[in-house]
Formats: sequence, C-alpha cells, structure tokens
Amino acid sequence: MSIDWIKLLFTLLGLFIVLNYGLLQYGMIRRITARIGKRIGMPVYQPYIDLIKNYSMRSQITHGVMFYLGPVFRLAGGVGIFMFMPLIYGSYYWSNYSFSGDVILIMYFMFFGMLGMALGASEGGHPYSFIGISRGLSQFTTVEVPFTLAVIAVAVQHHSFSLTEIVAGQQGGIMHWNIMTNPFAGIAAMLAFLGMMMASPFNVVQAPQEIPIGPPTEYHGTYLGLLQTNRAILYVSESILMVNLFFGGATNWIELIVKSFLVFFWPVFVGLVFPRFRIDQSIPWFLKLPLILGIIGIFMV
Amino acid sequence: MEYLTLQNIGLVTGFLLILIGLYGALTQKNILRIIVAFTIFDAGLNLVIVALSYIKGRVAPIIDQTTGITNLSEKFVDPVPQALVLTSIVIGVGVTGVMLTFALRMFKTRQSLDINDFKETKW
Amino acid sequence: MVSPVHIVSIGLITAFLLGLGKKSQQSILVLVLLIATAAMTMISGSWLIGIMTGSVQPTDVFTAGFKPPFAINLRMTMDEAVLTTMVNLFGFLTVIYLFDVLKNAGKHLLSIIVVFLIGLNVIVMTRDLFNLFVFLEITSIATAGLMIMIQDSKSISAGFKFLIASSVISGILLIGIIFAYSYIGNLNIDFMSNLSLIKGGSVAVFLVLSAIILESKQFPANGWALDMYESAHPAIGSALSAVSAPAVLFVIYKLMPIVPESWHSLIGLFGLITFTFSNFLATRQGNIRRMLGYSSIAQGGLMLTVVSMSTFFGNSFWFIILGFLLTNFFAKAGLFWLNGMVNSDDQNKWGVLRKRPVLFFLFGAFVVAIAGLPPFPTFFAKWEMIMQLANGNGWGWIVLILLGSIFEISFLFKWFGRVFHAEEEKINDIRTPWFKQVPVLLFGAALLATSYYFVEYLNFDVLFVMLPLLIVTVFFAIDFLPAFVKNLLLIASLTIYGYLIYPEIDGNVMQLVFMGVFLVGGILTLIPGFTQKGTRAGFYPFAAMTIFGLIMLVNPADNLTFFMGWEQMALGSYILILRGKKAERPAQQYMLFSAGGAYLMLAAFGLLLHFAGDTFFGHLNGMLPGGGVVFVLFALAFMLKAAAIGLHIWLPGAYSEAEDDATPLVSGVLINSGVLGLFWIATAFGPQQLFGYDIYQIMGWVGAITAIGGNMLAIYEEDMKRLIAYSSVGAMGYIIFALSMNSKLGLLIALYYMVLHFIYKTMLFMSAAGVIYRTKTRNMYEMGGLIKSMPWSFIVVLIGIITLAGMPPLAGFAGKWMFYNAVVMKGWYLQGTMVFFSGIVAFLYLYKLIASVFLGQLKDNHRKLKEAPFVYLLPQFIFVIAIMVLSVFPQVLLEPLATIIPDRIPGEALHWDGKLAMTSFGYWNAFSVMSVVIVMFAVIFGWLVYHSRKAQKVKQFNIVFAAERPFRPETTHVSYNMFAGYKKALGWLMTPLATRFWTGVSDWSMAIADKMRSWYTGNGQTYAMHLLLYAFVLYLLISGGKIL
Amino acid sequence: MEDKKIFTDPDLTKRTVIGPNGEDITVDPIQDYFCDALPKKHEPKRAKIFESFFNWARAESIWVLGFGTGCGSIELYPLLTPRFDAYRFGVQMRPTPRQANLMIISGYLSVKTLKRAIRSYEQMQNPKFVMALGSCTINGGMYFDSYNTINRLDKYMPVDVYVAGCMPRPEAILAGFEALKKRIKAGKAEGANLYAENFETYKKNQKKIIRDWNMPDYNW
Repeated sequence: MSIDWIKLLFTLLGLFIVLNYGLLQYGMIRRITARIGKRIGMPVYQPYIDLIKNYSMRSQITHGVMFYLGPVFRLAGGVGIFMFMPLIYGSYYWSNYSFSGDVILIMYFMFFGMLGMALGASEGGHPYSFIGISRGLSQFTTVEVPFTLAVIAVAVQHHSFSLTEIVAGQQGGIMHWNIMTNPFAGIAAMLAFLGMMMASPFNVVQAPQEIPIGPPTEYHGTYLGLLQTNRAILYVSESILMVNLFFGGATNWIELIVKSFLVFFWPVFVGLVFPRFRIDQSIPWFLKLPLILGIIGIFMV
Repeated sequence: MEYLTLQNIGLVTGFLLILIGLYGALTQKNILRIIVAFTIFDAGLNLVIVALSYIKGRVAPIIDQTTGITNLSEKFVDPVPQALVLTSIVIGVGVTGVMLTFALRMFKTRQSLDINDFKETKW
Repeated sequence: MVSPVHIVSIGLITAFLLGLGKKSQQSILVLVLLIATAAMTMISGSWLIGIMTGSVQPTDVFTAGFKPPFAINLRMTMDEAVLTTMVNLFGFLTVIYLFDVLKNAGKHLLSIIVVFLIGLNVIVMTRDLFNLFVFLEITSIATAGLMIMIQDSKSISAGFKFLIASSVISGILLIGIIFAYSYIGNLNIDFMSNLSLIKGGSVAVFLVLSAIILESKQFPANGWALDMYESAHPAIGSALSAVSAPAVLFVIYKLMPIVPESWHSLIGLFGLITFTFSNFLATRQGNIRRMLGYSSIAQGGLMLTVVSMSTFFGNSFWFIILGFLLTNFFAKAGLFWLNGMVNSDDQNKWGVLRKRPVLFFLFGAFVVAIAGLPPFPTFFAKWEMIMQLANGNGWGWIVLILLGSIFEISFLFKWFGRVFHAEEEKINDIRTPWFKQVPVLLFGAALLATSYYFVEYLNFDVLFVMLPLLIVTVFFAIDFLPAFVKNLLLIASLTIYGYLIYPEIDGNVMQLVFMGVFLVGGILTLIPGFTQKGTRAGFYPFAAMTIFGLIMLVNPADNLTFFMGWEQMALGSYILILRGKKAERPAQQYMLFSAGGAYLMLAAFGLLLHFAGDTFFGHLNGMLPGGGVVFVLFALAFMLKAAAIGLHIWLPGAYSEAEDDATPLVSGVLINSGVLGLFWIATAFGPQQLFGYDIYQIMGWVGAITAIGGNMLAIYEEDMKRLIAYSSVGAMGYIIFALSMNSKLGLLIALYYMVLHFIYKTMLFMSAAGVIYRTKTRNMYEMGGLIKSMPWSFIVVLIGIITLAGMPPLAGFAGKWMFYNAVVMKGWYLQGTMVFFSGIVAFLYLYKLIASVFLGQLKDNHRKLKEAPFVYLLPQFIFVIAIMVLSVFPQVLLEPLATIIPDRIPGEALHWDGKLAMTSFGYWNAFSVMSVVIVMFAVIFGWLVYHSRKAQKVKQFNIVFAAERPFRPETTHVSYNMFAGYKKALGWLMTPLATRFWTGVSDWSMAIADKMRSWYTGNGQTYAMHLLLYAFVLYLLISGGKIL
Repeated sequence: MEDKKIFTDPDLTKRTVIGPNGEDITVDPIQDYFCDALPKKHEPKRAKIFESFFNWARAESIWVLGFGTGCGSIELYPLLTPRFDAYRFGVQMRPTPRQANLMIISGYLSVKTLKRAIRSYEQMQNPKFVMALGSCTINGGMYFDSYNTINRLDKYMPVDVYVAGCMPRPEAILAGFEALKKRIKAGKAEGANLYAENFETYKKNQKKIIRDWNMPDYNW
C-alpha cells in the first residue's frame, strides 16, 4: 500500500483552509447577526482568539476516559466528513479521500461524531448533558428523513451515490443544478439542513437559557477547543456537502467558498427570524412539509 | 286394515313405549321416575325385538306336543331374537339395578332425588 | 398358544373366585387379581408377539361349536392382539397402581375391575354385534361400578349421568342391531357387508354406528364423559381414556366395512370437530382431570377421524393410528396416574412434582407427547396425516387439525408452565409409594421406547438427525452431574460434532455459514454457563436440544427432518425460556406463537406436497407456479420466528425473561433460524403472487414497518434485556426488508446482516448478562456509571452499538451502504427511507443503553462491583475480534456469502476491485476508511491527551450544578423515561395495536370457549338430549337432509 | 448551645446501602462523591513570548459567567444591548463556570450567596478572573453592618478589578473590562494561582463566615 503523500499534503492544506474559513465564517455570521440586532458585534477574528484562549487554559479536569474520547470522536467525525468529501470538481488533489466512499459514507460519518460526543458528555454525568443529548438525538432522527429522501432522489437522478458523479452531472450552468432540476428534493434537503445546523428554531438541544448549553456543559479548555475546531470544520463541510449535492459543486475555491457561505447563510437567516421550537414541536415538523417535499422530490425523478 | 297385523301392533306399541320412555327420561326430574322411564324404554325395546322377529302364523320356538319335531323352522318364529330379548331383559334389569343403587347413594349424599341437584360437575 | 377365549375365562373364574373370598383375605384377593391380570396380559401378549414374529397365524375362536354367523366368534389378529395387550397390561398396572385402594376396598371392587377388563377384551375381539352390545353393557355397568370407587357426591352423580347416557346409547344400539338382524338375518359383522345396500338397511347401520360414535364421546354430546373424567378416581379416568376409548374406536374400525363409503368422510369430519372443539374448550379448564378429559376426548376425536378414513389413508393408516393410539395410551394414562399421586386438580399444587425429578421429567414427556412435538409418535403421525390429507386436497381438514393442535398446545403448556413455576409455599407433600411409581415409570419408558421405534422406522440421516438425538438423550441421562462438567461436555460435543460434520458440508457455503452461526453461537453462548453452581438440572438437555435442533435445520434431508428440527428447537428453547424466574407467561406466549408458526409451516408443507411433490422446499430451484399460498404460509411461519411486526409480541417477554446467560442462545443464535427459512424460501420460490399482489412488495412493507416498530418500541424500554430484544425485532425487520427486495444485493445484505446481527446481538446480550450478573437488576435506571468498574463490558457494548448503528468504520456500515445501493436499484425509496429512519431511531435506544448503564452517575449500591466474570467476557471479545476483522476486511465474509446467492436472482451483484466494493451506484473502501479514521483519531487523541495530561481527575458529583451540588446519584442520573420528548412527539406511533389485537384474540377465544362450555350443564337429562340431538344431526347430514 | 442547631445534611452523612449481592456498602458521600484534591498553582509558560501571546488571547476573549449577585446584576444586561455592546471587546456570556474566565460579583454577597459564588469560582478553570462591582464588595457599602452580608470580597477570593459605584453604570463596567484586559496582558491577573497559593487563608476566611461548610474544601 503506497501512500500518496502529495495528496495527503493537499488534504491537510484543504483542512487548514477549511478550518480558517470556518472560523472566519463563524465570526462573520456573528457579525452579521449583531448588525441585525443593531449592534456592532464582535470582531470577525474573535473565533480565533476564543480558540487560542481555550487551548491555552492552564488547568483542566476530567471525568474519565470517555470524557476524553467525546471531543475526539466529535472532531474525528467532523474531519472525517471533510476527508471523504470531494472539494473541487475535476481536481484530483482537492478531492481528498473521497475515493474511500460515497455520500452514504459521509452521511453515516455524521453519526460518528454525534454518538461520540453524546457518550463523552454523558461520562461527565451532568443531567443537562443527558437531556441535551436526548433532545439532540431525538431531533436528529426526523431531520435526517427528508435529507435522506433528497439524497436518494439526487442519487437516482444521477444514477450514482458518488459525489463526484453527482457534481459532474450538474455542470453546465445554473439550470443543471439539482436545486433547479429537482426543486422539491432540494427544498426538502434545505429544510433538513436547518435542523442539521441546529440553528434556531431547532436549537433546543443546546438551549442556553434552559439547560446551560446542553451536552458540552462540562467541557472546557482544550476539550472545548476541539469542539470549536470541529464546529468550524463540520459546518463548512456540511455546507460543502449541500453545495455538492444541490448547487452544482465548485470548480475552484472561490466558487466553493461563495457557494458554501451562501448555503450556510440560509439557516442563519432562518434562525434570526424564527423563535425556538420545543422538542415535541420540532420532531414532527420535519415529518410534515419537508417529508412531503422529499417524497415528491423522489417521485419527480 | 292389512297393516293391523300383530307384528305391526307390536312394533308400533314398542316404539311408542320407547318414545314414552325417552320422553319420561328426558323430562322427569325425579331420579326414580327417570329410572322407571328407562324401564319403560327397555320394555319398548324388547317389544320391538320380539315384534320384529314375529312371523304370522307361527309359534314361539318351544318344542312341545303341538309343534312336533319336524319342519320346525317353518313352524317357529325366528328363535334368535327371542334369545336376544332374554339377554336384553337381563341386562336391562342389571342396569336398572345399578341405577337404583346410584339413586340410593345419591339420595344419601344430598337427601334429594331431584336430578337438578346433582350438577356440581359441569362446564 | 393359549386360546384367546381364555382371557375371558380366566377373568370369569377370577371374578367368581373373588366372590368367594373373605374380607380378611383381601391381600390374597388382590394378589389373585394381580395374577389373573398378569395371566390375561400374558395370553394377549403372547399372541401379539406370536403374530408379530409370524410364528402364529391370526385366528378365529368359534364358540358353541358352530361357525359364524350361527355362533359368536372371537377374532385374534394383529389388531386385536395389540388392543387386548394394551387393555390387559393396563389392567395389570392399574391393579398395581391401586394396590393401596384395593387392599382397603371391598372385594366387589376387585370383581368389577375384572369384569371391566373382560368386557373390554370381548368388545375388542368379538365379531358378533349382539355380543358386542352385551359386553358394552357389561362394561358400562362395570364402569359405573368403578365410578363409585370414590364415594363422593360428584362421582356418584357423574356415574348416574353415565348410566343415563349409556342407557340411551344402548337403546339406539339395540334397535340398530335388531333392525340389522331383521334385514340380513344374522348378527355377524363379517356377514353384513351388503347391509347398507338393502333398502332400510342403511338405517340399521346408521343406528349401530351412531350409537358407537356416541359411545366414543364425540363433541358436543359428551358432557357425561367429561363429568366422569372430572370426578372419577384418576386410575379410572386413566382407564376410560387409555383403554375404553380405544376399544370403542376399535369397534368403529370393525364396523367400517359395513358403513357406506360415502359416510366415511362425514364421520371423520365429526371426529375432527371433536378434536378441535374439545381442545378449544380445554383451554378454559383449570381443573386438571376435566382438562385431561377434554384432551382425551379430543384425541379420541382425532382417532375417530383416522379410523373412519382408514381407506383414505391407505398404507399410512397404521402408522398414523398407532402414533396417536400409543401416545395417547401411554401419556394420558401416565398423566392421570400422576394426577392420582399429586392428588390435586389444582394446577398450582402440581409444583410438588418438581420434588421428584424423574416423575417431573416423565410429566414433561407426557405433555410434550400429547402436544405432538418431536420425537414422540404423535408428531410423526400428525405429519403423516397432514401430508395424506394434503394429497387428497383436504384443506379444511388440515385447518381444523392445526387449529385443534394450537389449542391443545395452549392448554397443555399453560399447565406445564404452571407446574414449572408453581410457588414453593403452595406445594403440599407428594406421596409416591413404589406401586404408584412403577406403572408411571413403565409407561414413561414405554413411551420413550415407542418414540425410539418411530424415529428408527423413519430412517433418518445418521449424522444430522440420529447423532444429535443421541447426544440430547445422553444429556438427559447425565443431568445429575455438576453444571460445569455438563457445560464442558456440551461444548466438547458441539466441537466434536462440528469436526465430524465439517467434511459433510465443506464446499456448501450456505450450510457452512449457518452451521457456523449455530455451532459457534452455541458454543460461545454456553461459555458463560461456567459461572453456574450446582447441577443446573434441566438446562443442558434442552440447550443441547435447541442447538441440535438448529443444526438439523441446516442440512435437512427432507421436509420432515426440517420440521422436526424446527419443532425440537422450539421445544428446547421454550424450556430454556421457561427456566427464567418470571418467564411463565412469556414462555407460554413464545410456545403459542412458535406452535402457530410451526403449524402454518406444516400446512405449507402439505400444500407443497400437493404442488411440488416430495421435494425439500429449499431445493425447489426456482419458480413454483401458483405457489403463492405456500410461500405466504412459509413466510408467515418464518416471520413469526423472526418476529415481524404484529407477530412480535412474544419476543420481548421471552427474550428478557429467559435466564440471563441463556438469552444470547435463544435470541442472537436462535432467531437466525427464521432468517434461514426466509432465505430458503426467497431463493427457492422466486417471486410469488397472491390475489394478484406481489408478495415481496408486501413483505417489504412489513419489513420496513417492523424495523421502525421494533426500534421505536426499544426506545421506551427501561429494561435492559427488553430493549435489546426489541432491537432484535428492528434488525429482523431490516433483514426481512432486504430479503424481500429479491435482488442479489438484497439477499447479500440479508445474509451479511444475519451474521452481523448474530455477532453483535449475542455480544450485547452477553454483556447485558454480565452486567445483570453483577448488578442483579435489569432496570437501566437503577444502574449508571458502571464504566469505572466494568470497562471491558463497556468496550464491548460500545463496539456493539457502533456496529449496530452502522457507523463507519465498523462492520455495520457495510450493511447500510449495500442497503442504500439495493434500495435505489430496486426503487423502493419510501420503504427504504423508513428503514433508514428506523436506523437513526436506533441511536436513541443505543445511547440509552450505553449511557444509562455505563455512563452518568454511579449508584451507591454498585460502588463495589467487579468486572463481569472472565467467562462472560471471553466470548464477547471473540465476537469483538470478529467484528474488527470484518470491519477492515469485509470481503472476507461478503465474497463467500455472495456465492450462496443463486444466479437466477435478478439484480446486480457486488463487485470487488481489490479492497474496493462497487456497485453501479457507489463504491466504498472499508480498508481505507478504517485507515483514515484510525490515523485521524490517533492524531486528535494524541493531541488532546498531550494537552490534558495534567488534568485533575474528579469524582462523580464534581459537576457544575448551578452553584449547588447534586443530592443523590439517583436524583442526578437521567435515565428513566429518557426520551419523554420523543414520546410526546411520536408516541402515537407506538399504539400497541399488535398487543391489543392478540389480547383481543385471546380474550375473545376465551370468552367464546366459556360461553360454549356452558353447553355442558351438568344435568344428566340434558346430556341425554345432546345424545339424541347428535344422532339426529348426524342422521340428517348423512341422509342429506331427508328425515326418512 | 449553638452546636445543636447545626444542621446535618442527610445527603452528606455516611450511610450504609445493600449491594446487589446482599453485602453492606458504606457510602461516605464526601469521600466518594467529591474529589478532595486541593488546587494547584499553574505556572505560566516559561517562554515569555508564548505567555504574552496567550495572555493577549485571554484578554481579548473574556467569557463571563452569568452569575448575578445583589442589585448589580441588573446592570450587566445592558452590556449586551446595542447601546453598550460588550461583544465588541470580546466579552461573551457563558452559562457554565467550566467555560467561563471571568466572574463578576455584581454587588453585595449574602453569606448564602457567597457559598455558591465560591463554588462557582472554584469550578472555573485557571486562569480565572474576578471583577467586583460596587461599594458593597469593597467595604460592605450600605450593608456594612448587616448580619448576613460580607464586607470585603477579597478576603474570600482574589479580585482582579473593582469597579466602584453604587451601582456602577455599564460604561463603568466596560471601563472595568478594559482595566482587566490591561492587567491580563501585563501578566498580573494571576488570581487563580494566588487563590491556590493562599488557599488555606482564603478557606479559613470563608469558613469563618460560612458556618455549615460541609463539603470538601475545594469544589472541583
């Protein structure tokens, strides 16, 4: 087994870019959010400082082995999604390790981080962690349903689960994008994306005013740093996934960044406008409109 | 009038007795009466047996001076049912006896002869 | 050779002699009686042996020096020899059994017994109708005499009812006889063959026949008989059931030649109705003797069917009738006798039997024999009967038999379960003097011997059937050894068996896979048994039975072998489940559903015989035209075992209430038998239609709903084992779905998932067993924080749930990945999404399982727990290693599995390019995923550990708690009703429709049975009325509605 | 006879429970549930450049524990409004002490609240800072002779910045943040280490006020 070191280098570079992009994007979003609230808001680079500060905390506590593993699982999940995601269409080096598996692998890798995080947080023994996790998992079950329908619809349309193939099928202008060719599936996926991003109105998982911040209540310092790193990578990776699935992928970094930023802005936009759902409201919500759209989307193909 | 032979009279009477006996056995509540009904039933049965074997103009299969000893099979009625009826009567008596024994014991247990009082085993 | 007439003469002489004896010589009189019955037995026995060996010719004994029809003749052929031997042997044993009673009773009782025996002997032997009548009457009088052996009001009034009934019957008989005589001129059965051809003669035949049928206690004109069974001394009940009934049935058999051909099936039908309905009514019985009475009557009905259709059954007749006759003879007599020893009709008091292991074993054997489970003769007889009926298109008949059998199983095993679990304090003492035990032991031995001859007769495969049966028998014999010895022996015998059998199945991947699952599963699940102390009596024979039953399924020579293995496995696992502390009800449910499945399968086998002849169903190789019904029956049967939704309600209870270390065996291993069957029908039958619907389509939906339902139900479970059990339901739904896709990939998924489910479910159940072994509780909310004391178990559960959830990089993902490809290829998007949804729902309970047990707050009483015993962990880690290997190199398993799937199955196969798995839709490289994940994980973990190397280890209450502190672990641990929000949102999906439906079925049938049995009012006159009505209805049906 | 009035907490007294095998298990909640380690001093990074870089990050990213005591907490909320917008200065609110760096004691502390404040403070991770608002935390303010409020906060925990006023307006608090930032950047904000070094003194002071201190000395 020979390892393609150059590819590994490119992948790490891509990871670095995505990490920075993710942090900046997060800062940017916070800034935009602030402007909507007529505030000035934090500096765009604030996430960097937070990250450095968290990594520089001097003391830490631990609740046990699984407490360590939680953030590791989480970050590994996030990085994993990135690793198996082709970034730039037509580029060998920017396609990361997508030769290992297709979109199904990516979908299931999302669970990897979730479950690990859930276990790690539970090891902390804090009741709010349990509550947050139970909410998160509960909500996730129905979030994934319309999303899966949309993915299947796209896969059927392009006769492939391979993201590269799916992107290839969307080349040739905006009218070839899946969001245009199969708007129902696209909208279903975009609605599900709201839940995946856990933005308001679906942020009852962390619900800061109610159960401090849910699962990561006990996490701090380096652990929290890992989680923040993951957030940067994961959110961008998921946005890239949506771009690849429905918005024609990208042929260069600029396109990728612009598209994924716009995609990511969608849950932010919704979150700023709508208040929070309770868990028993949000779970059925995904089984209503998004599910119906997803089903229509699948039969549109 | 040709149906009004001895055999038919016997048969009809026998079946009537049977029906009467059955009716009695099925409707009477007193155990002793039921037993009596069964004896009537038995009598009817026996009468039917005898009547069935009767052949007009013949006599009972007992050899005496009037019959002589020749051509007996043409003079006698069928002897087998006669034998059967004897057995049947004996058995009938036996059964009646056993039934009466039971009736006695039943009376001893409950001081009652009403058959409706003996229904503890059911369903 | 002594003339058979001496059976009668000895009896008569004895009866007179007994009359001469004095009260003070009672012991001698009993001895005389004993000798007489022994002599009678020897005479008939010598005839039996003589005729069997051919040294004696069957003979007629002429009385009074004339040949029939002018005199009475007694016949002694094979049939009569068998029956008279049975009667006399039974008489002999009864005398022994009643030794204490007879010694204290009056001498008349002794005479009555002899007269009773004489009566039966003559009834069997005579060929003369009137003689028959006489001896029927004599027997009746003797029976009435025996009834008042115990002189309580119950038995006296029952005796009187019997007298009323027998008077009515004898009246009918006598009229019939006399009519017959007047038409035909003689009384000998052999000379009456054209009686029914004479005008009016058929009425005579009808009267005789109906009288005898009434005498054989057919439903519903049998209230008097039931009352007798209920109130008579058990020994007398046993005589009624074991010898009276067969003798009367033999009379019917004798009469059959003079009965017009066209009546046969109608009489058979009446017998069958008796079978079904008596068993049905018996389900409501609490009183043991009455229940046995119902059961005896039911068996009589079944035998009446066989007897009346003897020409239909042809060559199989003897096989069938002997199967029923002998089983009923030995088992029913044995049960009645046991009743006499326990001396109670209350099921709860029967627990006393547990104090006498041998008797208890025999009790079980009797019950199982009557219920018709292998290896007892009834099983084979029933099989043969159904096959023959199927050959003759008797579908309605089959339905009736199967219904009756289900009811039979229901009440018999309810009883058995009760006896198994009756509480100790309710147990009174049992009196078992030797003379009461000897007959039971003898009959038990005889029953086993008969079973042996039946099995031997059927010529089963030595290696796959006889050897397993032998091993099981051996384990019954060595049950007194300590548990660990037996455990070792069983493991060793399984290993050796595997070694022996390997060359036989080498090259047949399918058999290798399933044999591997069953054998390895069996061995590994037995390992935790080493922690058991004492003898663990009764576990190992049934564990062996279960495992070997499973093994029989893998390479069956024919349908019968398969079915036998299936039933044996069901029986073994039933006992294993029943052994659990609170398992009475769940085990009963399990048995009922198993039996239901088995009987559906039996019906399917019958249909198969009709459609495809005598081929094993797995070897049909392709389309079976019009086999939709067969397919559906098979599918239902297997889906019952695989617990498809709606048919699943037995599973959680059965799996969770079984002994903790037996659960992996009865669940993880055993459930695969359903998959095996489903796989076989899926490959053998091809796509089938029923009423124009594609069955696979329906099965696909069923699978999808099962997957969701099982997983949804698991979420709300607080009981650890029930949770895992429901998860099995979900997994089975997944497999059913995959199978019904009927594509190469679908079948591959099903097989792969079968293996995987076996691995992880066994692992999880074992791990749960280890935890329960230490914590002594199954409620997850009573646990928590066990990771510190049980880290290894935690690792196992972690790996198990990651595999179950199908997360990369572990092996479960392979299944999910193939699943998507298969779904998209098949086009079943909606169902596929449902299954996918169920997969995510699984996260909820998986999280609950691991978090509330191992994570969170450690409870006070678990502070000093140790890790689960090594013998629990060892098999778990073997499984973990297997999972790890499969995760990195899934092709090790997937490639061989793919070779099993026949080429005719449509769809695209999985391609392998080195380590890359490909379909036309997607690709996946397990090795590289694993590599990436490991590297990534290691880097991040290293980074974190480096950074947090100085972290302060804190204890469980060092959590931020709004500036307060937690109070108690119990109030801090979040576990109970963890997914309350989910319940609020989607709880309506959980409406227990299936449970309601089955409860409804059970309640309704109970209510109907209750209503129906009030037909038996207890009034002798009503019973007499029933008799007349029955005869009348029979007449109407026979004559086609014309009264004259 | 004051001793008799001391309330013993049933949740913290020793008790015996029965284990799964019927054995007796003695549980000492204080011992078994709580870590009883004492705080350690964490030296700054030896490389000056790293330390000042980290201190810069700490100064620019101040996560405030949302713990309001006394009347001052009402002055904290305006900080997040458009008018004052503390986010501009890298100040954010965190709901859990584990993730917070700055504890704002916003006014008088009753004895009861002090106990909670100390617990929360101890659950924060090193480096951690304390900002005290108002006169009450300096000298008791108008509650100087109250029977159940403390007069000087820095007897109980090391305070980095006092913001004077009764109560200080948000602008003053913002100024306090600036002052704190300067202190941190200068490497002087070593309150956590100070607390660890002088732990005995602090604890003694605390216990003097809090009579029913029934937990281990340090709340991890």
